[in-house]
Amino acid sequence: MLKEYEAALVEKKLLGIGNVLLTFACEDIAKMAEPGQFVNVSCSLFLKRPFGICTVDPIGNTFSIGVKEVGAGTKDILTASVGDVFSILGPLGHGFSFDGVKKIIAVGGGTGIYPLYFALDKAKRKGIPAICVNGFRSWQDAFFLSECEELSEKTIFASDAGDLGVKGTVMDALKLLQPEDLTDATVFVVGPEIMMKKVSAWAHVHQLSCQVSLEKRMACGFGICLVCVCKIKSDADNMPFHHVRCCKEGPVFQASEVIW
Amino acid sequence: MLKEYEAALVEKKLLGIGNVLLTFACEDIAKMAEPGQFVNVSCSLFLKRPFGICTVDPIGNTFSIGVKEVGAGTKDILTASVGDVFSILGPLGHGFSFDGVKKIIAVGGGTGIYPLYFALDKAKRKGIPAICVNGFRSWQDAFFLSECEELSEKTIFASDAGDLGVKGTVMDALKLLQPEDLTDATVFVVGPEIMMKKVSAWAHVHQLSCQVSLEKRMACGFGICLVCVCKIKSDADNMPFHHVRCCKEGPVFQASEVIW
Amino acid sequence: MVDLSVRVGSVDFANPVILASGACGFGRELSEYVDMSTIGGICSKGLTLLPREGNPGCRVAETASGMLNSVGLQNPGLEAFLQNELPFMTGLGTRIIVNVAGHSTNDYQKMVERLGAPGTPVDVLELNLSCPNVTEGCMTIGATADGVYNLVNAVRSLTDKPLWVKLTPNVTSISETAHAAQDAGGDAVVLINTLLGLAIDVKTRRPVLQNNTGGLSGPAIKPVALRMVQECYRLISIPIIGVGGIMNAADVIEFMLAGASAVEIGTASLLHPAACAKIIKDLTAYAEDNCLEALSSLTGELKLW
Amino acid sequence: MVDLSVRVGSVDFANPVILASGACGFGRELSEYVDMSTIGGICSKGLTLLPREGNPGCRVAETASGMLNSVGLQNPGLEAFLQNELPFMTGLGTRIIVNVAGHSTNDYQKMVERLGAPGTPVDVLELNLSCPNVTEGCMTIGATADGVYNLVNAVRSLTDKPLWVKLTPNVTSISETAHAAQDAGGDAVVLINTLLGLAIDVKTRRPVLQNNTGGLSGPAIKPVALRMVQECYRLISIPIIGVGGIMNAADVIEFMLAGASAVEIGTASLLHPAACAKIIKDLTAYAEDNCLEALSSLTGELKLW
Ligand SMILES: Cc1cc2nc3c(=O)[nH]c(=O)nc-3n(C[C@H](O)[C@H](O)[C@H](O)COP(=O)(O)OP(=O)(O)OC[C@H]3O[C@@H](n4cnc5c(N)ncnc54)[C@H](O)[C@@H]3O)c2cc1C
Ligand SMILES: Cc1cc2nc3c(=O)[nH]c(=O)nc-3n(C[C@H](O)[C@H](O)[C@H](O)COP(=O)(O)OP(=O)(O)OC[C@H]3O[C@@H](n4cnc5c(N)ncnc54)[C@H](O)[C@@H]3O)c2cc1C
Ligand SMILES: Cc1cc2nc3c(=O)[nH]c(=O)nc-3n(C[C@H](O)[C@H](O)[C@H](O)COP(=O)(O)O)c2cc1C
Ligand SMILES: Cc1cc2nc3c(=O)[nH]c(=O)nc-3n(C[C@H](O)[C@H](O)[C@H](O)COP(=O)(O)O)c2cc1C
Ligand code: FES
Ligand code: FES
Repeated sequence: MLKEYEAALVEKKLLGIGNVLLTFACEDIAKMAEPGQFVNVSCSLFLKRPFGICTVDPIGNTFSIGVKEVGAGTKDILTASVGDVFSILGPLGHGFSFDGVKKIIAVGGGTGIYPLYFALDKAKRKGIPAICVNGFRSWQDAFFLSECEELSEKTIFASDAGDLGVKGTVMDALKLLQPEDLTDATVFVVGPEIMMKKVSAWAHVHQLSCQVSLEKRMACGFGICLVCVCKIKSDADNMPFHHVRCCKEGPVFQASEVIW
Repeated sequence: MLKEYEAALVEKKLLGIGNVLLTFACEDIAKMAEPGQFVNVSCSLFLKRPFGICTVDPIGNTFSIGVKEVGAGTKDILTASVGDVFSILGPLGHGFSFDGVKKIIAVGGGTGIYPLYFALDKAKRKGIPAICVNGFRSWQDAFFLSECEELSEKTIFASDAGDLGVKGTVMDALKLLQPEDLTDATVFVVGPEIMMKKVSAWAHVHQLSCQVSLEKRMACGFGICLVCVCKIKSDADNMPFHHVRCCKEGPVFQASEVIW
Repeated sequence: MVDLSVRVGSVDFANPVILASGACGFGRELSEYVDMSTIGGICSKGLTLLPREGNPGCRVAETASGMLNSVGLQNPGLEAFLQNELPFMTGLGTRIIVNVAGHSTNDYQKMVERLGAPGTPVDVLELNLSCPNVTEGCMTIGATADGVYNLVNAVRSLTDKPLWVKLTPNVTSISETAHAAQDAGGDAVVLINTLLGLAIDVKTRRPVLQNNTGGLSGPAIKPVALRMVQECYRLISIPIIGVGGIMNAADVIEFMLAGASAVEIGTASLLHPAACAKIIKDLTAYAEDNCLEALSSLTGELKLW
Repeated sequence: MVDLSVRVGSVDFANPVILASGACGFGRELSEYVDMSTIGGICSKGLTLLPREGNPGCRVAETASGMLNSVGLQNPGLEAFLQNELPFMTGLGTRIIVNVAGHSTNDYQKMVERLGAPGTPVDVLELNLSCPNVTEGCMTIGATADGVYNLVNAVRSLTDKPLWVKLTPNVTSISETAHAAQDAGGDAVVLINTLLGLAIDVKTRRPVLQNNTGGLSGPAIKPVALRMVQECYRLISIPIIGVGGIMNAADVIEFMLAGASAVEIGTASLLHPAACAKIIKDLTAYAEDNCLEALSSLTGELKLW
C-alpha cells in the first residue's frame, strides 16, 4: 500500500536568490523515487504544492527538493524550520524514461534544474554520458553550477544578463554544441513552457528524441481529480487530442506527443 | 488611537493539568489593563480567542493570561513556542469596579481564577483586604494556591474530589466564612455560569454587592458585531431585558442586573 | 498621487472601501482604531422601525475560513438611531449609508420616507432585502425577483436619495433579482449578503446557534460573491458594490475587476479593526506600482476566457 | 463491535462513507492507498454517453478552505466505462454507484437504460443534475423543481435500480428541488454538489480557470451543505446522502445528525488519499466511546432550538 508520509524537514540549504534546497526524512521516497518524479507537499494553504525530486539518499533515507519562492505556498514552505513536519505524497508520476538512452543532453531552466540534477545523477551511476545546458536569468540567480559540471561531460551555461556563460537563453547555448555532441543523444528538458517548446522544436529539427516535464496546477497529484491535464496528441479518428493527467501519465512526456 | 498588537510570547509556564500561563511582551496592554478586562488572541482558526488578563508587569512591559485547553483554538495557542508572535487586541471590555469597595470576597472556579488573581493583586496594592475562595475539580487540577494565599487575608479551597480543602464546590466553601468576613464585603465571581449564578444568589441573600464576569462566544471582542450579548435587566416599559455586549459593557456586570 | 476615488451613480467616495452593515456598528468602536475620515464610507447596522433585541442565545459559530452569525438585526430602532447615532456618524467625515431592514413593505416605506427626507445627513439608503436571520421581511422579500421589484418600487418615489439594494446570494439567479432592483429604480446593487448555513455541536447534538441557522461570511464565500458580481456586471447596467470575504487589497482589486464600483468590508473588521485602513494603504501602493491613474479604471476590467 | 452499517432505501452499506463522484476516479488510484473493501461505497466520475475531454486550460483554483474545479465531466464515455472501468470497480468489494450526467433527457434515458439493466453490477445510479461546469444539461436541469421532476420522471421507469438524485446548491429552495426528486420517484437525494464560484488572477486580470467559473468544494461549503441537508430532512421523506466539505469523522457525525443516512467524501480524498479510511476508523472509535449500538441511529438526531 502507498501512503501519505509525515516527513520532517532535516536540512535547509540556501542555493541562490530565493532558491532553497529542502531535505526531508522519508525512507520510502528516498528508496523509491526516480528522476522526473515529484512530491506533493503540504503548506498552510488548502492544497499541497508539487515539487520535482532533486536528490535522494537511500542510505540516509532522505530526499530533497529545490524550492523557489513564487507565492504564498512556497513562501510558507520556505519559512519552515528544521524539525517541522510536512504531509507529503510521493514519489508521484512518471519520470524520465532511460529506455535505450545512450547519451543525455539535459536542458534546464530555473527550477527545472532540480529534477534534471536527479536525472544526471542517475545517468552518471548508469554510466550514461551527459551534457548539461542550463539557463539562468543572471549570475545571482544561478545555482548547482559545480554540481552539474561534476555530473556532466560538458556543461554550458546561459544567462539573460550575460554575466554567466553565454549571453542569452538555452537556445543560444545549444548552438554551441558540436555535431558529435548530438550523436545518439536524448534530450531531457525541464523549464518554463516556452523554453521546453523551443527546445522540443530544436530536438525535432536535429531528429533527437526529446522528453519534457510539464507543469500544471494540481490538486491531488495522484490522478483522481483530473484538474491537471495536458493536451496530448491522439490517434483516435475524430479526436485531435486527449486530455492526459500531468500528475499521473506525466509530468514527463515525449515531446513529440505534446500539443503546446 | 487603539491598535492591534503583534505580541511575542515570552514565557510559558505549566501551572497544572492543561493549564498554562502565557506571558506576552506588549507595553500598552501591560500599562493599560485593569482586572477583569480581557485580550482577544489570534490562533490558527478563523476567530481570535478571548482570555482574561491574569497578571501585568508595567515595568517589564509584559502581561500574562492563563489558558486551559478545551478545543482546537486553545490547543493551537498552547502549542506555540516562546518567540512566536500573536495578533492581540486588548485590553478589552469593562473589568471589576473598585468604586466603594472596602473588602473583596473573590470566588473563582477553574480558569475564572486568572482574572481574579489580577483583581486580588490590585486590591492588595490598593490596601483592600481580600478573602479568596477557589474551587477546583481535584488537587491535580489546582493552581495558583500559594499565589492566592499570598494576596488574601483568608483563603479557602474546595475540590469536588475532596483532596484539596473542603470537599464540594465553592458553595460549600462559602459556608465556612464567618459573619465578620461578610461585613462590608463585595463579591467578585468568575467561573462556570452555574457557579456564578449560585454565588450571586448567595450574595443576594447576604445582601452583598456582587460582580460577575460573563463568558460568551465572541467574534470581534470590541463591540462591533453584537454576537456576544448577555441578557441584562431593563427598566424600559415594555422590555423585560436588554441584549448587552459582553465584550464591551462587560464582561464584568453587577450580578443583580444579570438575567441568567 | 493616485486617485483612489470612485463614483457610484451620483455619489462619489474618496476610495472604494466602505464598512459593511453589521460589521462596524455605527462607527463608534472602529473610530478608536481608525481615522474614519480616511475611509470611503460607512454603512450602519441594519435598522428597523422599532428597536429590536435580536435573537437569543449563542449568535456566532466559527467555520472553516468563515463564521456564521445569527444576530437577527439587533438595533436601537429608527428614532434612537436618528437621535443618538446618526449625529455621531455625521461627525466622522465620511460617506454615510444607512442599512434599512423591515418586516413589511410598510416598514420599509416609513423608514425610507424618514431617512430619505431631503434634510437628513445620509448619503445613501441601502435596502436590506437579504438578512437571513429574521423570519419576516428581508430575505423572504429578496428571494424572488417579484419581491425585490415590488419592494424597491414601493419605496422608490419616497426619496430622492440613492437607493442601493442589498441582495441575498441564496437564490437560483442573482442576475434576476439584480435586474428587478434595476428595473424598479434601484441606483445600485450590493452583492452579497451572507449565505444561509448551519453549524452543529456534536457533543450537544444541537445547532451551535440558538437560531439554528445563520449567515455565512468571510473568505469562505469570496468565490461565490465574485461570481455573482461578475454575472451581474455582464447583465445589468447599474453599479455594483461587491461584498463577501474581502480581507486585503488584492481581494478589493479582484472585486473591482469582476465589476464592482466599490466594495464593503465586513468580517475582516471583526478580525482586524484596522483592516480597512490597511487595505486603503495597500490599494494606494498597488495603484502606484501599477501606474494606475485612477483606481476606478479597474472596474469590470476582467477579461473572460 | 459497533455496527457502522447504514441503509439507504433498499441498499445497505458497510458504513456511511462513500467516495464522491469526481474525487476518486474509478477507484484505481485510491485502491493503492486504501483497502477499498473497507469503505461504504464508491461513486464513479460523472459519466456521459460519449467520451468527453472536458474543459481546456487551467481547471483548478485554490480558495480559502476550498477549491474551485472546472473539469467539465472529462470521462471515457459509457462504453469504455462498461468495458474498462466497471469490471475493475466490481472487483473492489464495495458498493458501486455510477454518476450519470447528460446534455439532454435523451442522454440520461439511454444511460439509465444501459447502466440500470438488471444484469449490470451497479448498486445505485446517481443522477447528476448539478455539474456547474458544462453548458448544457446537468445544473440547468437541476436548477428548477420542474427540471428535476421531469428528468427523474423520464428515467424512473427505465430501471429497477435505486436512483439517487444529486442536486445543486445554487438554488433558492433546495427543498423544492429535493421534493421534485422525491415526487418523481427518486430513491434518495444527494446534497450537495459544488457552489458556483469565480477566482481571479489579479496579475493577468483573467479568471484563474479557463472555464471562467468553477465549482466550489471543501470545508468552505460545509455550513451550506449542512443547512441544506437539515432543511430537506425536515421536509422530505426519502433518504439523504450528505456531501460537502467533510474532512473528518466529526463532520460525518454532523451530517448524520442533520439528517444524512450516508455521506460522500470529495475534496478530502484529494488532500489525503486515505482520508476515507481514517474517517471510518475514527467513526468506530466515536461510536465505541459514545456507546452507540448502531451509528445509523444518529441520522436526524439533531435537536433544533
Ligand atoms: C510536476 C511539478 C514539478 C514542480 N517542481 C518544482 C520544483 O522542483 N521547484 C519549484 O520551486 N517549483 C516546482 N514546481 C512549481 C511549484 O509547484 C509552484 O511554484 C508552486 O506550487 C507555487 O505555489 P505558491 O503558493 O507559492 O504560488 P501560487 O500563489 O499558487 O502561484 C504563484 C504563481 O505560480 C504559478 N503556479 C502555481 N502553482 C503552479 C503549478 N502547480 N504549476 C505551475 N505553476 C504554478 C501560478 O500560476 C502563479 O503565477 C513544480 C510544479 C509541478 C506541477
Ligand atoms: C471574557 C472571556 C474571558 C475568558 N477568560 C479565559 C481565561 O482566562 N482562561 C481560559 O482558559 N479561558 C478563558 N475564556 C474561555 C476561552 O475563550 C475559551 O475556552 C476558548 O475560546 C475556547 O476556544 P477553543 O477553540 O479551544 O474551543 P472551541 O473548540 O471553540 O470550544 C470548546 C468548548 O468551549 C466553549 N467555548 C468556546 N468559546 C467560548 C467562549 N468564548 N466563551 C465560553 N465558552 C466558549 C464551547 O462552547 C465548547 O464547548 C474566556 C472567555 C471569555 C469570553
Ligand atoms: C455579525 C454580522 C452582522 C451583520 N449584520 C448585517 C446587517 O445588519 N445588515 C446587512 O445588510 N448585512 C449584515 N451583515 C452582512 C455583511 O454586511 C456582509 O454582507 C457579509 O458579512 C459578507 O461580507 P464579509 O464576508 O466581508 O463579512 C452582517 C454580517 C456579520 C458578520
Ligand atoms: C475535482 C472534482 C470533480 C468533481 N466531479 C464531479 C462529477 O463528475 N460528478 C458529480 O456529481 N460531482 C462531482 N464533483 C462534486 C463532488 O462529488 C462533491 O459533490 C463536491 O465536491 C462537494 O463535496 P466535497 O466538499 O467533499 O468535495 C466533483 C468535485 C471535485 C472537487
Ligand atoms: S492533480 Fe489530480 S489528477 Fe492530477
Ligand atoms: S464580540 Fe463582537 S460585539 Fe462582542
